[in-house]
Amino acid sequence: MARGAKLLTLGVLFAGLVGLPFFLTGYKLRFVTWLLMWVGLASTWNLFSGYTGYINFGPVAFFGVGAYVTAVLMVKAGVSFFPALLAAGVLAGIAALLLGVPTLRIRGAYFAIATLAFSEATRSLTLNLSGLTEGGKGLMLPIYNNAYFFYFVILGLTVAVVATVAFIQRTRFGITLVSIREDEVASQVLGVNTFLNKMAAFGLSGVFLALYGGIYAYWQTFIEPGEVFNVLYSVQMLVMTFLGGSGTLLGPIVGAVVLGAMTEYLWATFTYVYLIFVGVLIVATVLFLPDGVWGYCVQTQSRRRRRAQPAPVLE
Amino acid sequence: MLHLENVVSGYGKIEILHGVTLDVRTGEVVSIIGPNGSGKSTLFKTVMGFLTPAAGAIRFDGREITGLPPEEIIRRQISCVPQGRCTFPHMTVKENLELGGYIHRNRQEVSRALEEVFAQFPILKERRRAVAGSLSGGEQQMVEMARALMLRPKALLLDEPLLGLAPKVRGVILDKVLELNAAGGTVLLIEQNARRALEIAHRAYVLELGRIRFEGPGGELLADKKVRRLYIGE
Amino acid sequence: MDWHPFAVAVIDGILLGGIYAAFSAGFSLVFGTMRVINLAQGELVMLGAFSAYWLYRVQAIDPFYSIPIVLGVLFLVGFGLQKLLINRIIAKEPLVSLLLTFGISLILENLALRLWTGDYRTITTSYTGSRTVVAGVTLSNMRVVGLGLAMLAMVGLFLFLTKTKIGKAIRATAQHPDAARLMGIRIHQIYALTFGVGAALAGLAGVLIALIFTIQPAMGGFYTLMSFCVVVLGGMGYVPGALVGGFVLGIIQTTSATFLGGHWMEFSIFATLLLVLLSRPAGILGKGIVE
Amino acid sequence: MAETLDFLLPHPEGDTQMLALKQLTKAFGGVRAIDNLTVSFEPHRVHGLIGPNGAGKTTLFNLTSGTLRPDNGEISFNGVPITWWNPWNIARLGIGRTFQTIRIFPKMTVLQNMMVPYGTDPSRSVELLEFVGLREFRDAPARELSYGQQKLLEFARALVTSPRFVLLDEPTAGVNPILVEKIMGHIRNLTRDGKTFIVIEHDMKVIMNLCERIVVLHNGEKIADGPPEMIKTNQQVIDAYFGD
Repeated sequence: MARGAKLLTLGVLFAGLVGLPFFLTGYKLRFVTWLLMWVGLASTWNLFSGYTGYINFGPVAFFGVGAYVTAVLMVKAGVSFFPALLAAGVLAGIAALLLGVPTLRIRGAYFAIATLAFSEATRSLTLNLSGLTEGGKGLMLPIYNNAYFFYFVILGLTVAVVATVAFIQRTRFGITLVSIREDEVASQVLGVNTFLNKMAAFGLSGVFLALYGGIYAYWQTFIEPGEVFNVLYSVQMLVMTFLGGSGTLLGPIVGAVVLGAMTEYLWATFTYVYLIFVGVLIVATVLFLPDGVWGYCVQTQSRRRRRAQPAPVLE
Repeated sequence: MLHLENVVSGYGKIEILHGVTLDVRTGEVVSIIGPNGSGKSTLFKTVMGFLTPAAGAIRFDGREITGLPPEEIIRRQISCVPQGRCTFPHMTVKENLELGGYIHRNRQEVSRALEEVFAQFPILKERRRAVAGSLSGGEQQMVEMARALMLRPKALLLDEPLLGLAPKVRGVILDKVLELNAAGGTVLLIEQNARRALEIAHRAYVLELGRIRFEGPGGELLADKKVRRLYIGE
Repeated sequence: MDWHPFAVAVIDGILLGGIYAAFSAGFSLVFGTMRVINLAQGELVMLGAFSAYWLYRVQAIDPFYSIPIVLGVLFLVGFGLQKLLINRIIAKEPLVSLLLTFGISLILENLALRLWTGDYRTITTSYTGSRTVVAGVTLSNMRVVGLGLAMLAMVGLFLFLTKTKIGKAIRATAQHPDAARLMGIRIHQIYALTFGVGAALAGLAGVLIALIFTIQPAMGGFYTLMSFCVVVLGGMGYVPGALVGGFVLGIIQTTSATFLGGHWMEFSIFATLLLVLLSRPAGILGKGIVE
Repeated sequence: MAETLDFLLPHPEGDTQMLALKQLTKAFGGVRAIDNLTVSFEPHRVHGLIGPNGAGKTTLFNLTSGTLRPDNGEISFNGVPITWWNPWNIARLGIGRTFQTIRIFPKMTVLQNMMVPYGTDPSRSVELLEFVGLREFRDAPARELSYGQQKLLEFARALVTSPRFVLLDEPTAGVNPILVEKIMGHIRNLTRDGKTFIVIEHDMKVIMNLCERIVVLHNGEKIADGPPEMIKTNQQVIDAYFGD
């Protein structure tokens, strides 16, 4: 696509997203807001795991921390929303860096299990620090009943996340992250400080996840550890990204929209069996579209483009 | 006995063998030499079924084996010693050898083969209870040879069997190859160690950049000025 | 200090640990042989538990007699899953096997919910509540028998892997799949068998769990998490390590519940898991596979 | 251990040692890949590193570039001890390398591969791609190149940041003869411009033509060290490597 056409598409899309809430009400607006949040969460997961190949199996830890820091600051300390959210982001970033130092040395399945253990430990800790978090009873936040507010805050954050990923993809930082996924040792002997790069991406993803968590808490007005630290949320980020195509800008967006819309439809239509369909969908994607929906499109497209050129002369 | 005809093979889109034709007749020792990157390993993997040729045919003992996976090719009684360490490191020498006779249905046949192999490699009999991973490089290489013989193969493929071994051990391994051949065994030897490989071969092929460059009796190639200069470093 | 509660906690932990060891050994065997992290292991435990439950309710088969049937059924389920699905993704990156087995777990769990509803169920037999007092410690007979059976299964697994031809083929495949193929071992068949054995062990643990605890279709996730912990503690892919990991985890669980309170139990487990993973990635015994 | 022939070599800058390995040992499961090895390499030369497979050549590269840690011994570069440094810091010090088994980034394009090295310069990337004849493939995924082309890409990638000291692990294996000549010429030019190379190579033609000094390893030990003419006639080398 030409640059102009691209910008035009982006402009139209953006205008559409800004105007959209005024044509929707109640349930539908909530759904679109929810979908935007998942687009952002999947993109955030992709930002670190999709590009570096380190599978974060516990991203919900940072989401939950963000939710609780925001909630506790608002409820117990009377801080207003945005400062509380900011504090949540900073704290989660620090937590991510502290976790990253020991865990980013281990790879593959071990990293996945370590991050999962971290998220479960954090959930359990939150449950137990009942002086601060009210434990299993959950926390009630000040009620702010303005669907437009949450729509636009989430839209803004998601646009920021996607723009960040798009920007990173164009910089050396992005290339570096991919090189870590493709061959970490080779990257190191080329002078790339892989540790620092992994930490930066991990920390950044932690901050974004926490921001979503904070907004989510205020939006839902009630949170409890079992929900905001739900392992299934972690898995959903992973599944959405993989479904669309990990390590690509549009993959997680496509994946989140497809899976989000599908579960919504299936849930409404076959309330009791929709998770079976989701399971089948995951299995089918893994077996038949290993690069994801978007990844598949990109590949066939580039293959076609290359076929149109004269065949490369091999030595 | 083993016949490759115009075999084209490689990894995915990368073609490494660009049409290789070669023959190994019953009772022969045939060597394939060539520099690193010439496609020797690819050739080995293609014959043993780890890679499927993109074109061409491989026949063994009169039957087509093109495209069969390794576990089926083994059942046609071609045995091999792959490159690098390929013992089962946490199992004993005896267990390793017994696995060499995995395809024999009959227990007695396995123990008979084991007796024979122990007779050929007395040192392995001594060390039969040792865990393979604890053996020296040369001993492990012998375990691999012996394990390959447990199959009672019609032909034996060796992929760089001398790699990383001390000169003395190399001699032992090569002696075993000759012994085997004297007993009527057919051997295909893939080696980078050109001189020795040519010395013991009835016939040899020189592989370069995925194509056969020279072929002929081992001694003749060894005497060839060009081959000496290019592949032996003189 | 009164040692009594501590002794009770440790004994309870050991009794529990045996069962943990059983299903985790299956998980570890599968990981060790084909590097697949089976997120559906807990659902296989659940299937074992429900098989025993239904055999008891519908056919009035005593849970102990149903064990061979459950083992057979779960073996077939595992064999089929591997043959049809998991064999296609062997040797791919870990994310792929995580997703695939997660998809399978989602299907199994929700099929079970659909078939059997979310109700909590228990098997109550004439001997369920029986207890024995040994040296002042009250033991549930069920748990003691459960430990015994779990140990028997572990010994059986050990003998199977070390003494039989198929067992040796499994070990050979785990140690060097390419070399195994060159022995004529049909590794995809071996993988299916291995997964079947892993599933059968989960099934056995399921029966024992059904005899001791309440069961429910969504119970699987917890047991999958527990098998992670056990296997990391014992060393990933090192099957005998599951025994050690199981006991350690059982003891951590019961002692932390006794001394820190039940709500600290989970935290203790996951904090230990994280610490072990970071300080001794090869497990307490140092014999696990490290990438 | 064989006599060391260091004293026969001309030393253009006194006995400056650029890279010095001192009593280096590295074992894998009991087998010593590098066994108490002491050897040094001086600037502005092409050194050949030869020896049978398994002699420890690649292990030496891995230890020097920091991807492996020695069990014992020291490595210093221009007097700086780098034994325990991270690979990236060693690379930034000016030591570049290639791998025997090609390690390009398969899903990245050829040009992106050239953009990974720290301190890379886009215009120089294109220049080098032009040189190795890969410019027209710059936007193709690297995995779609042929074996020889991938080898060339790795060569170009190692040079894009102009390292002072380059370790090349079989740079010409699988590359066609015309390009081999070209690569050799390039290495010579770069040496004239002040760079230093260690080349692992099995192709004796390349080694003998290119290297001013050859180090022969066998079972992790240095068995000979000297100019090509000397190595060719060294009986121990003939036994261990050429002959046998």
